[in-house]
Amino acid sequence: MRKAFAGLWKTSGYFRFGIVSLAFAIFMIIMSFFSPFKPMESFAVTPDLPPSFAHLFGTNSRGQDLFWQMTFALRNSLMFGVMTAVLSRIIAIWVGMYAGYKGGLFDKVAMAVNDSFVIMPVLPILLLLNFLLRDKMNWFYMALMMAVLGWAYDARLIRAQVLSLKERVFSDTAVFCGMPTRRIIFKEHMPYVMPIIFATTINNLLWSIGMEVTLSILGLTNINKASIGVVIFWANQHQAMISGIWWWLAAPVGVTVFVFTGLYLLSVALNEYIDPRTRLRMKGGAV
Amino acid sequence: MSIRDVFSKVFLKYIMQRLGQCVLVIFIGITITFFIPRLAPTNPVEIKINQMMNGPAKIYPEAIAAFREAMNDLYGLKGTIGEQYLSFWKRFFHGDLGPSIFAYPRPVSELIWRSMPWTIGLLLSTSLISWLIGNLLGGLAGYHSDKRWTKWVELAANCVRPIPYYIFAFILLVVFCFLIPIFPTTDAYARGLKEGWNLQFMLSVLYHTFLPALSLVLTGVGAWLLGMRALVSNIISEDYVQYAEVGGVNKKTILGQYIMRNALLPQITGLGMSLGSIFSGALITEFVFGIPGMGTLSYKAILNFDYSLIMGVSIFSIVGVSVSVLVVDLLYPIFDPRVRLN
Amino acid sequence: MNKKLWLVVCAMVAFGALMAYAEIDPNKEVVPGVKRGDTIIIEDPTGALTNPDNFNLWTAWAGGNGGYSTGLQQLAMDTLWYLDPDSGVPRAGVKDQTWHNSLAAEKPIYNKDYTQMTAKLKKGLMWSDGVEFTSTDVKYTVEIQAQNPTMLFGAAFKVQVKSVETPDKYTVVFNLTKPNSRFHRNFTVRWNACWIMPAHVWEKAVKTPADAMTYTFNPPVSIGAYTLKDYDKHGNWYLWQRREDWAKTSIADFGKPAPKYAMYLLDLPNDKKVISQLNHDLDMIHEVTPEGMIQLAKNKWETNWFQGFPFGHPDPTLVAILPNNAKAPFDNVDVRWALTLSLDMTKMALASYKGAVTMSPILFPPTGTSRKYYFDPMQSFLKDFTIDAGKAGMIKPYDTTIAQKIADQARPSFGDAVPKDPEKIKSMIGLGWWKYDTKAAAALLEKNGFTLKGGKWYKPNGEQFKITLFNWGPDRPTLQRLTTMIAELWTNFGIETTALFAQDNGTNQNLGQYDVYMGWNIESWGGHPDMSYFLDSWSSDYYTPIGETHNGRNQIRYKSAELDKIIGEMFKSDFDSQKNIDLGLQYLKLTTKDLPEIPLMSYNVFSSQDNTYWSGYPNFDKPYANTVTNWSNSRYIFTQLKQMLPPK
Amino acid sequence: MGDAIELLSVKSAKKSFRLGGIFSGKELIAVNEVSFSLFKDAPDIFSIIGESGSGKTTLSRMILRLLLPDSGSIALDQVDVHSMKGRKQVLEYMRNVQPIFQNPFETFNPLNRVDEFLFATAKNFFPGETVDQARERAERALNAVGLALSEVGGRYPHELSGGQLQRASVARAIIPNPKVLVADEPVSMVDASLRMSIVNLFQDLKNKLGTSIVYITHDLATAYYISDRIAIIHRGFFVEQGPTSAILTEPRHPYTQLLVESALDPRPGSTSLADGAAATTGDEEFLAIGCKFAGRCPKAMVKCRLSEPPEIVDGDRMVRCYLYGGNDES
Amino acid sequence: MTEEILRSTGLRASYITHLFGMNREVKVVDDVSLSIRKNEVFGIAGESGCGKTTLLKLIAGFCRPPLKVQSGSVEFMGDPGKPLSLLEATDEELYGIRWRQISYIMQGSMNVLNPVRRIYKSFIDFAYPHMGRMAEKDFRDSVTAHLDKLRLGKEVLDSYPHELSGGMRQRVTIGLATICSPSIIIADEPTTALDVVVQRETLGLMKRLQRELGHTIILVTHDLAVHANMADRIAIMYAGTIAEEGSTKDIFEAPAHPYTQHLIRSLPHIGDKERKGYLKGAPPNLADPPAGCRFHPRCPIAIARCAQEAPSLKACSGGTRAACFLAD
Repeated sequence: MRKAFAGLWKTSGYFRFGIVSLAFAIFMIIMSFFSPFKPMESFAVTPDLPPSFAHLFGTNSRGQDLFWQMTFALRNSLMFGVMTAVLSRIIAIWVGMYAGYKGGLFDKVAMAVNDSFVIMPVLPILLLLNFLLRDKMNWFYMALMMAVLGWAYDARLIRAQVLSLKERVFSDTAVFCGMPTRRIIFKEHMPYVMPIIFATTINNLLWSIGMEVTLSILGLTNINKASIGVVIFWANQHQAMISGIWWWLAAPVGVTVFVFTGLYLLSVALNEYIDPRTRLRMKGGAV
Repeated sequence: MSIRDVFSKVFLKYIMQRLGQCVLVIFIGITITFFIPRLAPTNPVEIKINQMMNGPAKIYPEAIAAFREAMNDLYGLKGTIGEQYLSFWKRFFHGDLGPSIFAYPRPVSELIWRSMPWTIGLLLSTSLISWLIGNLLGGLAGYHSDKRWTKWVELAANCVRPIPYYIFAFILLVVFCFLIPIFPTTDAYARGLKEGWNLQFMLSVLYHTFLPALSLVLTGVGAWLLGMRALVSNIISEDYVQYAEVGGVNKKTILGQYIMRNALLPQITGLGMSLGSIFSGALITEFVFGIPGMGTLSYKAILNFDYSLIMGVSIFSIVGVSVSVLVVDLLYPIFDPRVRLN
Repeated sequence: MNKKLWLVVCAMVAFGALMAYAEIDPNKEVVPGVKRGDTIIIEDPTGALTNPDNFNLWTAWAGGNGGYSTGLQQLAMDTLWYLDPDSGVPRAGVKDQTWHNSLAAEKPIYNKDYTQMTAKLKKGLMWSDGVEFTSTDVKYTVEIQAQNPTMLFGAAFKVQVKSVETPDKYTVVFNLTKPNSRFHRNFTVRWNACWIMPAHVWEKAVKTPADAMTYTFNPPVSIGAYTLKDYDKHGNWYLWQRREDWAKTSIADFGKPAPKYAMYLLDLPNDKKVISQLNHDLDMIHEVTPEGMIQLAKNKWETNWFQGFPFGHPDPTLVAILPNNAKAPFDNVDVRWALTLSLDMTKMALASYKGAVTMSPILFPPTGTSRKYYFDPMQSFLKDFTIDAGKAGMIKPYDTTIAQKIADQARPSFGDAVPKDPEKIKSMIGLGWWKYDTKAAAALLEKNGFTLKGGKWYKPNGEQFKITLFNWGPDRPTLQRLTTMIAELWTNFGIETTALFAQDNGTNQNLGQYDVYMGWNIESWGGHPDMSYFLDSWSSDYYTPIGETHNGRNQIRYKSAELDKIIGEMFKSDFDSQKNIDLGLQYLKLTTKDLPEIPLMSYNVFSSQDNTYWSGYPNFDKPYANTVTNWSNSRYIFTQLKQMLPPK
Repeated sequence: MGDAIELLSVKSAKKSFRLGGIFSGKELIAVNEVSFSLFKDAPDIFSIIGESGSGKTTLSRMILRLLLPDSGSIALDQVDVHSMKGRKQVLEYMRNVQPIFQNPFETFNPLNRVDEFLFATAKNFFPGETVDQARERAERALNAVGLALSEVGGRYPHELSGGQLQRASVARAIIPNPKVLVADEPVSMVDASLRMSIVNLFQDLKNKLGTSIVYITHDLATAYYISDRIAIIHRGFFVEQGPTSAILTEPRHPYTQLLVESALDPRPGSTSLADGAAATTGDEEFLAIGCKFAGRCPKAMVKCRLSEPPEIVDGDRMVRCYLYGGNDES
Repeated sequence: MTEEILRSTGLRASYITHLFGMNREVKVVDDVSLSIRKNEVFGIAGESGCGKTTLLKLIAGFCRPPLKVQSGSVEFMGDPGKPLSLLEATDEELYGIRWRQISYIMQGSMNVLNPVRRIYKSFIDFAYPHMGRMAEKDFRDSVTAHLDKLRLGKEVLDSYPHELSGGMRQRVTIGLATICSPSIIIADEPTTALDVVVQRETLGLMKRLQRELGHTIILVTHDLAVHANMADRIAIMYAGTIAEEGSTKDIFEAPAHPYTQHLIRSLPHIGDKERKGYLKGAPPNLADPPAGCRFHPRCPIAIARCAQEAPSLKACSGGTRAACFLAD
């Protein structure tokens, strides 16, 4: 593990950047627990101050310190993204792997449902559900909703991979070892599906945070709870852009871009690493 | 492939099967979108009444009951949810999506037809452009993976890829409409121009939609580029590419006909998906740049809780994606001769 | 990159730069054939229309869809009387400038028991198609609507009018079903009223009464000084042209409307309207955020209501916290007072308007002529007003120092624009509001059995005291900020408050299943002290229990025999009488004690005008009209404008 | 032999696939009415010889229960594979019938260690046993194939040679003490220097453990080398069947003759490379009516192209060809 | 002795890979010297992973990272007196001899043809540029005629690869490699994936073409039976080195190297039921080959010296040249 880390660090610029931004994200999340202000407390500091040592990201027109606000925003958004990604991964892996491996009626039904979800217009439905459930909406429901809407395509990718794995001889060997289905799926096939799971997890994470931002920009989420989207929403509400308070938008946009790009690059680097082909090559399996 | 082949029984059977699957999926999708809003405790008539009570034109209390009655009737909200569902399909098969609620009495289909050209114009062109540029660059980057510039292109794509498209929209809006105001902020074309297929109008649309298109292309290119690059780097180690290289086949031919041609196959399926999804519009871009497309329409539909319009927009999106996936599936054999046999 | 590609990109950028360069040029065309110097460009906050072809603004749904303030009600429609929310245009020989006999020749004439109203009409007014305006038009307007209760004034006419008679071409007599001294309200514009239809046009198109619902009235035949020239099929803009025979319309009383063309833009998000005005592409902004206002106010060519701080035109509309008076614990006056005393007006003012507020301690908008009639007379009552705050004793909650505090805190953002003269500050920000006294608020709650545990309040039944605070949605940024601040203040006080923003929370409000919402239900004439404009809706006749949908009146579900008496007397007293004002004062005292709503401030509208092409807009010193562009009264502005850059 | 008890019996097994995809689809019968048996207490190496596309892999997959026949039956101890339901019965079947796959590098999951498969097999087929007992079984099986746990233990497939892997694969297969091994081209991917070690191993298994082996291959030389009985499969049909040495030294069916003639003799210059009969041209042969080989058969008669020749049984040999009889009227 | 046409001298090459900071070098060709003569079929035999294919690529002048040549040279004597060093030649020089002088038949006929390109297009891509100023129509005719020799109908030209059977595809690649009548055809496992009948047919066609057109074939396969019937001379490769080299007859009749001996002895054939022995152990991992003679760990007759010193080829009494200290 340590060796792998050192190797990655030495050779992959993506990995370095990814680790730096991940470290930054973790730093921000930790800092949120030491924040001197409540996340959305107004007029705690002088409004509209540009970035300085006292206020790293400046302060906004609502008298909030943007650095501290961003620590909460990033924490909430990432938490939400992770929650969505994990929930939708559970569905996607389960459906994708079982449908692919079992085939038959289960596969047919699962794929009909899957197709229906793939073609559903996600944004309108999300908007609608947010609009309808707004006073009952919380992070968990929202994550659940996004998970239900966001698993289908990934399940399809996983299924396709499992279908090809099923054709491989070692799957037959596993069957003749007397292994139960569960073990074949999770022990024998999982490592090959991992790169897909990993890549789609990051994509799903970014997608769900992006969706949250979209909804927030339209004012359809709980705008009393700090998140990246909510910070942008309030900046727009106060016309930060044309008021010259650029740092109000720069903070969330900059942090988003930095963390998103970092996580993505990290996933690219790691994905290459966890790819079974790479693993084999590193063990000297194939020239 | 002769005509007889095309209409061979098996092919017809395949088409029927694929069509059936498509219809089933559309049916499930539409059913889900029918029930979601109706299971909610809210109802559009009450929202409408409330809007009017809070709005500029106060209605008299005496009129409210009559009002409610009249509107329920007009919007097809009478009867149990089951009856509504049945009557929805009945109307649907007559090609009638009903009147919009918030733009009453304008039919939903008319609203959609009016927004559609904008969305299609913007998204079809940007999807195709970013697909073309992305694949071209991705192909080159994959082929010349040892060159310095490909590393930069790849890095740029990797950095652009995870950034949500509306972030670009915001940045472009600030830079080119406010700091350097060379692009217009409002409207999809110059005021007073009549919509039509003439040069002046087209130029005006082009000019007005340049920034939103750019923001969409920028993000789109990144994703296609990376996909293509990965595909190319796999295909480059295929035997037939290596063989062509050993055989001294012209480099352009190798890149074009051996590498790109094969790498494009999965990308075509991807294009089908992404072309299908354009029917639901690019909400934030439309929102930010004031383009009267499907995204804006669906946002309005939802804010006004306009059942019929929500259904209409969703149906278009669902049918759009399914049909374009179906079309790509059916056309795929043209691109990949192998599928014709297996 | 490819050289050719570069060339294309450069060409596009250059082309863009050429087309959009923001320059002042009266000769450039707004639309083909219409020059910028002849055109006034005005924002209408409606948002893009989904039914842009429908000009029938008598159908209820036209209210949200077909558009009414697209210039249609301002420039093309007219009715019997206008009452200006500000002081009205000065006219030689007219004493009551706020009142304008528009299509009518004189004020409404009631019989003794208020069962009959007679309107005398002006002679020689012409519809834009050349037909003369007569009493037939008025009669048709009333009768067709009475047959269609879902038309805007349908129910009103059906209930209130027994019959309409037209003794001659210029007289209309309304026989009323019961005594009603305020029937003329239906034809008196504050921001709109029942517009008169051209009977000759409608009769042709409307064969059965039901046709009136679907008739689109396109193109609209105008009785105002402008006619429709062009409009956008996407509902983004409307262009109006001055009639050649403008002198044959009621606006001629004030002179010739200056702009030859008027364009209304409907779909401008906040950022874009500021950018547009900075580029001189938008003459009148209806409303912008405080931040946008500050940006615009940096420019010399820009004007606004106060010509500086606090900028905004105070609408005759009272922003208030509307508790559900039928739901515990909001049915308890002590709780309502506790909620009031736990609010810090200074913070609310800063959060919502950056301090540029006009606050009100009583349930009436602090605008127009109201200071004279109500606010000054109420001062001594307010200063002596005491409440029994249990453990905290008898307290006097009124605080007259708040305006000064707000002004001091607003100075960092606005600088010298904030006046230093205390009297001026009071006239701008308000005379006073309620103290921020959380001790007294806590005492009031404790008095009623509430308990404080771990910084959170618990109701007498042991449940935690939580509030869900609704607001009207994202299109009113200042209100949204205010709501957030209130939620924060109450939460800090120990009442966990969640602010919710919805375009509409219709069902909850209609059924009375809500705690508290932010908004307004008190609007005044502005230019007239009469309170009937809103007060009839408070009658307990309209009280509906929770769970039943209310009828658009008495939304807060308040019941008071005393108030019912005041309302009853009001509808039996004369519009312009002193008794009417006395009844108003009685209402104010009653509602201060009972506090069915928590009054906050007027709804200040940051409207901004560009003086480059046109000047002469109304302002605090020349308050001849409301600057708010979607009000029908804004038609007066047209007559007072001066063309600055006539095109060659 | 006819009185012996059948261990594994394949009776008129038939399996068809749809050939082609979207534009032209034809049904082809991959395995057509194939029958043969292995007998209890008479360990036997039964070779099935065929070219690619002859249906031999389909047949092996059917025997392994990875495919179910469309008609006919495959039975183990008189129990039809169709009737087996549930994990318990399937495990019981696999305890008796185990596979050896073609490519030893693909037999084992490249990401898992080889010994894990051995332990898993031991644990799953002898569920009550301890970890040590499972190790012991694995060790015993490895010893039987000439390997030791110390050689294989903890190593990944790529760390072993093809020959070692194929022997490990055999070791895994014999852990449950199966009565039948189904080996589909077990040596075609193994290097020449190691090939004979596998082939010899099969012989040892038969002789020492009494395991019957279904040896599927296209290599006539090794089939001759180890097997007792042989069947030649062509386009789904067994065209010739009988004792190995008899059939390969005196082939009767023209197809068998072609095969024997085509097999390269590894003695310099001993095979004539002069142009022989045309090789097959894809799947068309499958669709032929009558004898599938008629199109290439130098001795084809008219009736060969009209109807399928019957099985002609002569002692312990069977041949499916009109040259050796058959009803002229049919 | 006939004229030499291709020669490699002391060729050493490795695959060098960098992965996450770990560098690996696989010494896949080690000190290989070969001399190939005009008009002969030169067979190279060896097991998988012994460096045959890499050697072929180098001989064809095709060296791409991660493959790297460390020393040695490959010279092509197409133009007498002016040998061309293939590993140092410019792209233009290589382009000049590709297909016209040296063509290549790659392993795995299933995948060497572009799946989305019709067969005729492949002929255009590979061969047409080398046909001088031939009109396209004439070219098509000549391709048709050439394929006819391989018993392929002209409808094949308009087919896609997947529409052909394995044997037809292999014949197409043979046609592709021979259409320009090159001096040398390098064939890498040309019949491995084919069935016996097709294999014999294909080999027959190759042999016939070689006789008719008179080119040199360098034939690589692990199947000694093929060599026995095709090759004039054979080199036996083991773990990146040449173990033995000689005429086919000599190799089969009097193998000198213990590895060769084993290979030849273990070949079964119909009519032979004698039990064959086998070699213990496995070919070495080329990332970490044994010191000395690479065969010594498996060699039944190894002596101490074998573990320290790598033997070089020397002439033996049987007529072959073997790299073994004990060969005579």
